[in-house]
Amino acid sequence: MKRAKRKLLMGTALGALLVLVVASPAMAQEDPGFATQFVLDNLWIFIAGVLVFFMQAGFALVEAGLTRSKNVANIMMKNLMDMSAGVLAFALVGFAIGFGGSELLGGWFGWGLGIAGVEETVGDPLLPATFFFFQAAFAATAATIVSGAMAERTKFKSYFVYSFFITALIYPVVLRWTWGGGWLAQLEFPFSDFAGSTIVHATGGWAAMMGAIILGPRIGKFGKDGKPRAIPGHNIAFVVLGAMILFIGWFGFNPGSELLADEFVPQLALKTLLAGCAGAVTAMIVNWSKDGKPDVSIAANGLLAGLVAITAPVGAVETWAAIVIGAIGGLIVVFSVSMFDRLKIDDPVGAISVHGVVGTWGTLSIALFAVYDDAFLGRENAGLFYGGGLDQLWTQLIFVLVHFVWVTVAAGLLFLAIKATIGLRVSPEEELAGLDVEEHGSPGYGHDPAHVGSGVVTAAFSGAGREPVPTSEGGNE
Amino acid sequence: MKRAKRKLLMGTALGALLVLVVASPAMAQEDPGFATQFVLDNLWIFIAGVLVFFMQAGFALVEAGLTRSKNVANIMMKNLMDMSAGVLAFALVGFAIGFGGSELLGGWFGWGLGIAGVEETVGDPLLPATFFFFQAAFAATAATIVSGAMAERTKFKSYFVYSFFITALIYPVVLRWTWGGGWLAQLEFPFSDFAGSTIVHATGGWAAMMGAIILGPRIGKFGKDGKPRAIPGHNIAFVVLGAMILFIGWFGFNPGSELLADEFVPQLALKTLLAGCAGAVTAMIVNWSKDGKPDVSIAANGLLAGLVAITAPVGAVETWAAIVIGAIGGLIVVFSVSMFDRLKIDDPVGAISVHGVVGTWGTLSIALFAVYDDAFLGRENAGLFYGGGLDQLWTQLIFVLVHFVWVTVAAGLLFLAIKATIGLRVSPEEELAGLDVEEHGSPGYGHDPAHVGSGVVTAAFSGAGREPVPTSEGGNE
Amino acid sequence: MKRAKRKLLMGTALGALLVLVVASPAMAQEDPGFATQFVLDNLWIFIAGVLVFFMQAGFALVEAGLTRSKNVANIMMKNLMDMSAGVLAFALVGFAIGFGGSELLGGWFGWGLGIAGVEETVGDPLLPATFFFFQAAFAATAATIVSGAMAERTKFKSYFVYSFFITALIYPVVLRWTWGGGWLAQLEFPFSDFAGSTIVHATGGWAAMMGAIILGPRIGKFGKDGKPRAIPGHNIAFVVLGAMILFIGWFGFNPGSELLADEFVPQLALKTLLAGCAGAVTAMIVNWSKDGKPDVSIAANGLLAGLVAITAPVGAVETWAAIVIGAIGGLIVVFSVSMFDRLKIDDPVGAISVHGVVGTWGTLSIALFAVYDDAFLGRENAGLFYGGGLDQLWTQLIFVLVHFVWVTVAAGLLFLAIKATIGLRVSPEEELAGLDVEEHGSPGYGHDPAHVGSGVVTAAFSGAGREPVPTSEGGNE
Amino acid sequence: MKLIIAFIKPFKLEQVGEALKSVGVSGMSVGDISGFGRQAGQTEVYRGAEYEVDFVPKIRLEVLVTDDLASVAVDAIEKSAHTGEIGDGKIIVVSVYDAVRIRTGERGADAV
Amino acid sequence: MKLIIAFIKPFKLEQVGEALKSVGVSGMSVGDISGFGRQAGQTEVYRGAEYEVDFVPKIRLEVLVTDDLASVAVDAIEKSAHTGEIGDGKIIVVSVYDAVRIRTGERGADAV
Amino acid sequence: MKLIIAFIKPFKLEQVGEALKSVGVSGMSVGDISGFGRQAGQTEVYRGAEYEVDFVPKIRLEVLVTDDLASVAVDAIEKSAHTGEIGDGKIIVVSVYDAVRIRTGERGADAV
Ligand SMILES: Nc1ncnc2c1ncn2[C@@H]1O[C@H](COP(=O)(O)OP(=O)(O)O)[C@@H](O)[C@H]1O
Ligand SMILES: Nc1ncnc2c1ncn2[C@@H]1O[C@H](COP(=O)(O)OP(=O)(O)O)[C@@H](O)[C@H]1O
Ligand SMILES: Nc1ncnc2c1ncn2[C@@H]1O[C@H](COP(=O)(O)OP(=O)(O)O)[C@@H](O)[C@H]1O
Repeated sequence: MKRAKRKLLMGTALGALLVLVVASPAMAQEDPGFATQFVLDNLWIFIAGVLVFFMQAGFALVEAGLTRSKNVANIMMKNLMDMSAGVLAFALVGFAIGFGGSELLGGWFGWGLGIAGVEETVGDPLLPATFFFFQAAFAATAATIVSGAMAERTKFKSYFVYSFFITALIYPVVLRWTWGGGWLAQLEFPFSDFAGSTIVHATGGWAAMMGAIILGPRIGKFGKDGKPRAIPGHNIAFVVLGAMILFIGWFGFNPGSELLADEFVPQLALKTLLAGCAGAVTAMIVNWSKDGKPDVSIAANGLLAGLVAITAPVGAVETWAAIVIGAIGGLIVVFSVSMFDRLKIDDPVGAISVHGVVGTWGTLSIALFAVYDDAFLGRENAGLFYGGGLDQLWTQLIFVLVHFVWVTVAAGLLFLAIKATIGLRVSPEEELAGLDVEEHGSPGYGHDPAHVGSGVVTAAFSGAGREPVPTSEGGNE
Repeated sequence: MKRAKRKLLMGTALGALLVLVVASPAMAQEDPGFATQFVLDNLWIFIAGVLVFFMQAGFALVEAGLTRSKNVANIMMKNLMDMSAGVLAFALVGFAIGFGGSELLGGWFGWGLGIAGVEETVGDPLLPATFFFFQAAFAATAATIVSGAMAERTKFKSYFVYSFFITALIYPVVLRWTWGGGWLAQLEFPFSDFAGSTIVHATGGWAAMMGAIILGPRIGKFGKDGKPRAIPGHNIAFVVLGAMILFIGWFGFNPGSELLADEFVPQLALKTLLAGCAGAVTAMIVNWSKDGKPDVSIAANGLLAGLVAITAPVGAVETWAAIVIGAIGGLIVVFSVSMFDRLKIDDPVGAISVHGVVGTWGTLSIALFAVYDDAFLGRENAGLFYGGGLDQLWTQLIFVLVHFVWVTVAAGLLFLAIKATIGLRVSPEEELAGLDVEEHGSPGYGHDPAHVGSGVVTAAFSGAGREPVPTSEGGNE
Repeated sequence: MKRAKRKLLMGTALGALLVLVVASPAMAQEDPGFATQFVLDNLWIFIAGVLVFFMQAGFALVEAGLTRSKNVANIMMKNLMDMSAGVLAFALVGFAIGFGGSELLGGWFGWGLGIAGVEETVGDPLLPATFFFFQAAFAATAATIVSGAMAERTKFKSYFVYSFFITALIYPVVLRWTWGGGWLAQLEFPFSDFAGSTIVHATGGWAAMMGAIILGPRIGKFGKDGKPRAIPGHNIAFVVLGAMILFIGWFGFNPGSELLADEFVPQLALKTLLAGCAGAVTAMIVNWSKDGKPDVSIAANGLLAGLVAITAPVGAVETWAAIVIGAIGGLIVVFSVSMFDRLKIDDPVGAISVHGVVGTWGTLSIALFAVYDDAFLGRENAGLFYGGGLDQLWTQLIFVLVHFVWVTVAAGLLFLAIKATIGLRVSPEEELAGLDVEEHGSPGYGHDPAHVGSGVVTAAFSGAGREPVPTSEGGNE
Repeated sequence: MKLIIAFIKPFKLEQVGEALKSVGVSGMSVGDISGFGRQAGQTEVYRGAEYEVDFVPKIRLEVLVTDDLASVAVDAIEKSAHTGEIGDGKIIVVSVYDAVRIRTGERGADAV
Repeated sequence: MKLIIAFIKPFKLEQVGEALKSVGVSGMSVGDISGFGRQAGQTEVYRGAEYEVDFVPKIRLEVLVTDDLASVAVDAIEKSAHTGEIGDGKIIVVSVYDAVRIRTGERGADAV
Repeated sequence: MKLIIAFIKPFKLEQVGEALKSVGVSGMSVGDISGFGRQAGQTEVYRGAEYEVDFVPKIRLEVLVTDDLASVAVDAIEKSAHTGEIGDGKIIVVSVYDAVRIRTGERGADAV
């Protein structure tokens, strides 16, 4: 198969290539056939990027739906802002760290992307603008995953700060080591992660885990006996709608990671589709047997688990394997969600399980099922089941381990630093009352002031101020 | 017009072609211009497929919005699962039945798609992966239509079983007879249904009708006097959002059915647009005159009716005719919804009217308005209004009749079989309480346990168990 | 840069070209490379149009979320209908007015688009069908903007009438003067507005302003002391979801306005992305400093403001400038929303600020930051900051002023005419009760009739009729 | 006059309303409440964790009646709301000091 | 002490609140209820089918007052909630046995 | 028998429920209300405009008790709902004329 070349190209040499491109304008424009292919490559990756940005809406809805109505405005705001601030942070520094001019010491490319470089109109195959657009969508994804696990108790200001650093620093370092052509790409048997089961999803997932641990669980999540108590989400319709939007976005995420418009794109889409469906069905069945009833949000998690699982191996494996990998992802997520409950790590949306645990599974599955030469593998039949031995397994294990250590340590330090300075968690009173009013000024679901008393009654019955300070003062007549 | 050739190709010879393709790898790859066109064809149909999958979210929202909040989780789950299970069922058996290697007795193509065949990277014009992806999206659509008409009273398990069989069997047989090149395509004047007014929508619609009949109406839908009583939907915002998402998805559904990227695509889109808009405006005006006020969900039904109506004739008719066909669709839907109410067939979302009745209208409209040679017609001016006589009308009538008989009989038997074994309908108690808790464990709109008593109050006031068995036991102190 | 040529072409000569195209069929079809580029151009602009149509869902959600639940069905209906009726109105007359055969007196192209013309399959570069599809999506956008500012108090019938006229007349005249190649395009230094900050957004924005003024504020919006009172929106989740959908749609709106598939598309997307993000972050920070807390809906407005601001200059400015322009848009919107509150113009969603005020800023920003020759500019370095002097500033000022006068006068007369005839505003009783029931027959959020009394209780306790007429009649036993 | 307050099972509201009407009661006021008592709430499962819903949804009725109607009305409620299962609810009768019909200003029994 | 219970039209709440305050009442508790009575609900149309909404939304007020304030408070409510149309609602006055202000533990009239 | 009506801070419900149970109360009925009183509502900001939320959300309890349990139950509520801050709420005790348990038809103290 000839795909290997293209992806390798992207992998090891991308930084250098981009630098090259900036230096040498105008090529490729002569032959009309070639020019159209060039435009098509760029157009498709841009559209794929749009699909990935659409996932932001999906993440927002899943999180909002799985939490309580008193925090809904805060949750939507976090999701809006981790995207907005994240894209800017990635443009200013993250992109340069991730993909800057490789070996060349001083030759960083991409610092302050806003200011220079992306205005070139040539590239091979992708324009700097296209490549950045797509990568920025990925960066925003990594950032937003964390939000869900930290929901309902994190100060907005602190979340905003965290969000900046993950897209400016933590995620870009992972990029540098991997897709940026760094050391993990230069091992004898290089790492393989086609669209980012680990690079994107597990980055979000493990950072989410550190956030959830350092924050502690929501008030009431664990009984006095230590047993997990359910805190039902307020809108399952949002959860499933969000999951469906994520599903749609994934057709940009995975097939777009081909970074070209070629004949492999529909196959990547097909394997993504089947893995997601297998994940949903498996999670439902397993959960049904385990708990007696098929939980809707677990099925939605299963869909996402199937999609996360196939994200890394989608290029390297056969179609039947995609179904198996997705199904196992769906199986894992059911038990993982319960496990984190038992570990007293409170993750309202299952982000750690879906993105961290299953992302790791997806990455490792390459070592078992890889048959095609794709995404840095450098050879066919690398998977254990195809006679490839254990070489790739060691690499994948090193990869996920190093990644785990980096992300947990970096995110851990970041959260601890925030905790020690501006504080990470809202007060118990605010948590009980909901974050919407205290953090953002008014409730997410406002009531009609014309309905229960409209304004003047206030004047009539209340003193000037607010509830605030305890007072020992007596009767009120 | 040269379109005819391309579509015919797809129609009669597709199965054979695919088989051919699988056997003879690597053609078409030399000429860069041609190669780019090949990639573009496949990329576009893949993107169209994504748009069609997005319709799943639209169907889910329309159904959820038009029903009661106590069933919202169940409804979202059904929509998630008819897609997930449906795609797998179609991959495993449905696709083979629908499009397998035609005449060749043993030469089925597509059994267990997951296991073989779709990994080829050549095809003319579509890769097996692309074609399957697009067709799977259609199969999921046919399945999901049924959900709405059976809402608020169907056991989840039974729905899941039904859902498997419609995508594995009932819909694929329709495919085989039509787009699969079967007998309806081999008549002297072959059937015509460009994108599936009948093949997809009426399959869903008539199966929905059988489901609604066999289930019986929701408790409270008909008064003691037999008069229909309104059971208002709980969220009209969801309904319109869903309809708008469906509208967007239809730009994959209809133009994507061209199965190529060519210069007809934008025209198909334009006719789809105008028919949908005409359907919405007409339904609103008719409903306004009829009932005194313009009902929002009827207008949304009108938009969908316009779109369903134009789905079959979109390639064969002129632009003005598209407006007329859509408008008539909008007119029909208003009266059809009231008719099924009077017939005591309880269809909470109007699925039978929108997809069954209007789908049939759209299919028949070809016999009146067809001017271009498209979608199996094999000649220009086939429509009655263009001097084509009644030939096409007989064919279209045979087509919709045979289709109606097959779907109602097959779906009827299926539902009766389910009813006789695992049961089709939930208990009246469950129906009154809502399906969310009994079927899925917890309500779709959870309340904050911190709000009204949080857990411990239970321990204080309640015995260990649940409400269940009647007891004659006395006082409680 | 070679872009200038292409856009100019579109600008001044489009009408003529289209006429030409209609007359001379079949060119461009020989060379396969060229043919593919032709299909790609049309396919991309069609897809961009689909993205723009998707914005309708975004507008609907933002408006629904920022208003009260008792009007939600009415708001969704308005948004459904301004699109449906708007597209038909634009097809019947608007398109002809906007783009009809220019100088040629009788040679209008496009009257009753439904009947003729768009069925041609050639064009350079766009097919008539493609061009109309894209322009219809823009027309629907202009219409829908108005809805938000007039929310919660406008008669549905009147809104429907208004909606027809803005897409049939007011907006098309703006088109004619500008993109249609009219006098503003023929100035020595022609106007510049790449994707419609003024042409589309400010048309909606200023018409919205006239609507809000002529209607007057909602009951309760201003206290007896004249101070603005908050009327909180009922669903911030809808607001942010809507804003995210609009954000996604903008990647059709701006890059699609290139009207070709070329290498500039991803750059247009990138500048759109960065401006939007900068708008959101800036609005949040400014609002946070100003009011002490970061309001979620203001941040969403900021995202949209950044996007509106970059809509005109996106082709002409550098990437860093896009960030600056978007950020200033975000800054403006915060103060503008408060300003209209102080002016007692009640705009529940901030439409006047986002689309009118910021749209004007975006248009003027070209005069400061333009460096590339794009969108009618006819020269490089036209911006003040690039040594271009004040020439372009005068043009842009004339442009926004003339536009402001035309839209406010035309929309003002239209609203006054409606007010004088069928009336513009609902009764105070209806406004207090909510528009859903009175205008559309039933509430947007229906309650389960099985929950609080189901039907028969009525019969038991109430007389035959409704509340209606005051009665002096006594006791009720 | 008496004020009758009753906590009943929600699906019984229709029947109770009819029963009251048939004995000559002319109006009532109805609200949603959460009831705690012998009847336990449901056990639900959410994402693998069981939880007790500690209350049972009930309907709260208030009926103002004249003294002579009181016992008939109580009987009517009792009979129509009865299922015999745990959780049928309670009826509480309170003496009323005075009553006013706002529309007419009638006081006492005339106000009912 | 007396407990005044009133069912009023929702849009009258503001005026009733002001009226009560002006006669010296210091607090009240307010809830939503569905009222059944002489005033019929609305006829709505949904997807072509008419249906009666059988109840009318009302506001339920509870006001605890000292005996001497009771009749003034009742008058204040009566006047401010009055429109003269069907459905203006009722005021019910009940004698209170005891009252407590939780914050201070004050009992009886001091608790009001 | 007595009917105890209490308006308390929502987050105190759990503790009040436990306290009542511990003194032998076997059930209660709970609803949401909006309280107006000395404790002012919150000032919120929405799109740059400040507004007062004029009411404070409270929980309304109704507990039917036998006469002998009444004062213990009131004390239990008072203690468990107490924070000492403005807005702790009120307890109102009303004499009950009669009570019925619908399931069994028991009347009077047996119905409690
Ligand atoms: N002591 C009480 N005070 C107030 N309400 C009560 C009391 N006991 C029960 N209730 C109400 O009556 C409902 C039914 O009571 P429960 O003890 O469950 O069954 P039963 O009525 O069969 O004895 C409860 O849900 C609650 O609303
Ligand atoms: N007997 C009653 N018991 C309790 N509430 C009543 C009674 N009669 C009327 N109400 C309440 O008063 C409201 C108004 O009563 P209605 O009979 O409609 O008009 P009016 O107050 O003009 O007589 C009702 O909606 C209901 O809430
Ligand atoms: N006169 C009253 N009648 C009825 N309810 C009252 C009355 N006064 C206060 N309440 C209720 O008690 C709650 C607390 O009262 P408030 O005056 O704020 O504080 P405190 O209980 O500390 O005096 C109020 O929110 C209201 O629900």
